[in-house]
This record gives sequence, structure tokens and C-alpha cells, in this order.
Amino acid sequence: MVTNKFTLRTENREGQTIVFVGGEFDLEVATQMRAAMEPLIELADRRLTLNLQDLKYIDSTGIGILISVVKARHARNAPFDVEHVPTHIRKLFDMTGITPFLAKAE
Amino acid sequence: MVTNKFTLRTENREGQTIVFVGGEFDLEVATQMRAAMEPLIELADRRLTLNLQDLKYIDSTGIGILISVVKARHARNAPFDVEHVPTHIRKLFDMTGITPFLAKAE
Amino acid sequence: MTKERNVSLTVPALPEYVDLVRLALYGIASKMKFSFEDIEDMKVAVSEACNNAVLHAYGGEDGKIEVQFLSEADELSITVRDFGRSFTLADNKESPSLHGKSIEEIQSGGLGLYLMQALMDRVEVQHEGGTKVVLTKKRMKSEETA
Amino acid sequence: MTKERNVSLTVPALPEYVDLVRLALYGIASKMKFSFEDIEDMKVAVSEACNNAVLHAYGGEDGKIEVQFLSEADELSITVRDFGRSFTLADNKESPSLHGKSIEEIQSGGLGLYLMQALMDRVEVQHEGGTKVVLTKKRMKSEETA
Ligand SMILES: Nc1ncnc2c1ncn2[C@@H]1O[C@H](COP(=O)(O)OP(=O)(O)O)[C@@H](O)[C@H]1O
Ligand SMILES: Nc1ncnc2c1ncn2[C@@H]1O[C@H](COP(=O)(O)OP(=O)(O)O)[C@@H](O)[C@H]1O
Repeated sequence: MVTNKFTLRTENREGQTIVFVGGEFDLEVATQMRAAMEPLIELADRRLTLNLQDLKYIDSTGIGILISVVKARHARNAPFDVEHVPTHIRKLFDMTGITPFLAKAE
Repeated sequence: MVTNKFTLRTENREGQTIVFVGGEFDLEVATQMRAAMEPLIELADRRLTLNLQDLKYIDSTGIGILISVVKARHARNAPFDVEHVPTHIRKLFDMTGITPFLAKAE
Repeated sequence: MTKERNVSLTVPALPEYVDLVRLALYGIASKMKFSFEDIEDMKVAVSEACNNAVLHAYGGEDGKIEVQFLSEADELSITVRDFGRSFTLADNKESPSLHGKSIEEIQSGGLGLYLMQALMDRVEVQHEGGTKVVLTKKRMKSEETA
Repeated sequence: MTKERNVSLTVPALPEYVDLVRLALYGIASKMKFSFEDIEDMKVAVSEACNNAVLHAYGGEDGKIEVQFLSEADELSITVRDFGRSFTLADNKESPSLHGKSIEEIQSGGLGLYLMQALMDRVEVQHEGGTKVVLTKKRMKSEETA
């Protein structure tokens, strides 16, 4: 039996911060996630990217946090995108309509 | 999330039948397991071996079935042993006292 | 006579208990041989209902969530109940989804009921000494042998 | 004021539902940061109690099993109840374990309560309109940071 514990890891690259979000991104970890994103949102001169390759679960709590990040980065005229979205997570993004706001120029 | 579905696979070698038992060996699968073992118990001229390397869970239901096999093979003067017992399963075998009846001449 | 296939689970209305509801749902839906995709859909819908009970029902006071899983031949019904304050949804509320909105218009929040409706085959909300959400998903014929 | 941390799960008394009880136990015990080994021990003990309710309580009739998980600071108590016929254990019954017995003497069956006792810190059996088994496991100090 394996549950999908939430994991969060940040990697700094040349001009870009990548946040790897894995496991279950739910109400239980919302506070932790908001706290981790807050300082990164302020770094307007760096590209901010969420890598979701290990994300197993998200619901409206997590999507709500993504929307806040989208808006905060937009207000700072700072780049934000999301990469490696698993298929069943992509479906939820499409359903809610958040997808175009997360687009990565590929 | 991953549960440990019961799996059962039989392999025939020169003079030996090996039954691979994996996942959760519990009350739910007792009937299936008894049915699978019944014909093999009768083959008294072949060594009968249970390979438990993929066994994740056993309780007194499973141990009870092992005891029946031990006794049935003994009554037929036929060899029976168990191999590759995971540590936490071995602990239950030791606790109940079944271990010496499952010994493999190694 | 058909045997009763009702499972019920009661947890504290706290964020860290919602994953127990998902675990139980996973166990029951796998047993019924729902597809991976349907199970993921149901997980989200049921969590949305539980999240609402955690966030809105009890106003910070202790409370509990009661979840009933009713397995029928070709569908699973999940009832999520709380015993907190009730609510009425504004009829004239604009759609909570983000479709066709600009980045200035979009807002976080309000997506819960929208997602439940999008992910399940049937959603009923009742108010009787709290909130009762009944979520139903049909199992495709093809899933039976999956 | 401490929040209530009581989880309860009711399932049909059928073999295929016992794994749901293990799933819930796994979720709760992991949350409490019990070690892998302790969780495996508890899984077996709780399943033994449930198996008994499935096999012995209802004599083939429909029935249910009610499991309550009570998490306290340093221990987990699991109560397994059925509402079937009760029983008395013969006092003079020989030990069900196989230790020191010959292959002719050993018998399958009767190991359930023995294992519960061996695997848990405390086992209480009560008879009140059925059977109620309370299984308690203490969490080691060292497990808190594990
Ligand atoms: N169980 C509940 N108890 C009380 N109020 C609720 C409950 N569920 C929903 N509501 C109310 O309905 C509103 C809409 O819910 P929902 O669509 O899930 O979005 P969100 O929870 O993000 O606001 C909530 O903001 C809340 O006011
Ligand atoms: N929940 C129960 N309801 C009725 N009888 C029970 C229950 N639990 C145990 N018993 C009785 O106690 C006996 C001993 O139980 P146990 O030690 O678990 O071994 P086993 O179940 O293998 O016989 C059972 O055989 C049964 O007669």
C-alpha cells in the first residue's frame, strides 16, 4: 500500500526557478504550498515554472492556488508556466478552464 | 495508491512444482488458494514449494491453509517447503510456531 | 436476497482526514472495477464535497463528515454529509469556471460544485440539518471486464 | 480543547470488505507516524478481529462490522464490533500456537485471538449484543520523528 505524500522541491537555474510538486496537492498541504510560493512570486526577474511530472492528485484547492499565482505573476509582469502535466491532471485543468493561463511557449 | 492484489502463479520444473503467491493472502482469497493447492497436494512424487517473495500480507487464514498443506503432504510422505519468506511474514510464522514445519533443507 | 453493500465512514472535519475518504473510495471503486480514469474523477468530486464540509460547515468548530458509499450493480453513489450550517447558492451567480475569461477576471475559489458536476453523472445537494451531497457515477459496461 | 480524532468505518461482514479496514488503518497509522513494522502488526490483528466477525458472528446471515479508530497522543485504539451471536472461550483450551507440537498435533484454526494478543499491546474482548474487540498499540517515542 502506497499513498501519495505531497512533495515539494525547488531548483534554481540560470534565470529560472523550477518548483517540483509531487504526490497529492490537496487542502491539507495548501498552507505549506502557499508559504513556499510566496517569496518566489516576488522574484519578478526570474522565470517561475512548476514541474508537475510527479503530481498524482489536485483538486479545486490546488487549482485555486495556481490561479492566485497566475494573477500575482501577471500583476508583476513576470513569467509563470507549468510543465510536464500528467494526462489526468491536464483533464482537470481543461475542465476548469485554467489551461490557457498556464501555457508554456513550447 | 496501490493495493496489493492477490496473485497466484504455478511453475513446473524437473520433479518440482513451485507456486508463487503474491499480494494479500487473506480470507477473501482463501477458497481460491485452497482450490489451487488441492490437485498439487496429490502429486506426491513431486517436490511442492511455495515461493513467497512477493507476498505482502498473510494472517491466520493463510497460515491455516499452510498448516493444512503441511499435514496433507506429511500424510502422503511428500516433500513440501516454503522459500523466500519476506521478513515481516517470517515474523508471523515464528510467532505462530509454524516455521519448523515449513523448513527447506538449504 | 441481495446482500447489503453499504460502507460508511465518519471522519473529523479536518483537512488531514480527507485523504482517508479518498483511500476508502479507491478501495471500493477498485473492487467494483471502475476504470483508473473514473476513479480519479470520483476522488476529486468526493474530495470537493469533503473540502466544503471542512471549510464552510462548522466555522472553525469541531465537526464531523459522514460518507456513505452505496455500491449497486452498475453505479456507485457517494453521500457526503455534514451537520453544520447550511447555505443557498445565489442563482444569478456567474459561472465559476474560467472559460472565456480574461486574466483580470479569473478568481480562485468557487470551483468545487462546478467540478463535482463536471466529474460525476449526477449531483444532488440537500439541506437538512447541514449539507448532504449525493454524488453518483455509472460504471460503463466495458469496465466490467477491464 | 483537543479536537476529536475519532474515525469510524462500517462495512458488510463479508470477506471482500476486510481489506477496506486495512486500508483505513494504514491511512490512520501512517498519519500517526507508526513504523512500517507496527503498521503491519496492526493490520494483521485488526484483520483477525474482522475475519472472526465475518466467519463466526452471523452464521451466514447478513451483518455488519463497525470499526472505530481512536488516535491518542501516543497510542491507537481500534474497536471492532459485530452485532451477531456471542461466544465464550473455553478456559482449559490448550494453546492454539504450534510451538512444541508435532506435525500430527498441529491444527489449522484457532490462531486469531492468539495473534491479536501477540501483535498488540492490549486486547480486550467484550460481549454486549455481539462481540467487541478493543485492540491497542502504543507508539514508541522514537517513531515520532521517524
Ligand atoms: N458543506 C457546506 N456547508 C456550508 N456551506 C457550503 C458547503 N458547501 C458549499 N458551501 C457554500 O457554497 C459555496 C460554493 O462552494 P464551491 O462551489 O465548492 O466553491 P468554494 O468552496 O471554493 O467556495 C461555498 O463558498 C460555501 O459558501
Ligand atoms: N466475533 C465473534 N463472534 C462469534 N464467535 C467468535 C467471534 N470471534 C471469535 N469467536 C469464537 O472464538 C473462537 C476462537 O477464535 P480465534 O482465536 O480467532 O480462532 P478461529 O477464528 O481461527 O477459530 C472461534 O472459533 C469462534 O468460535
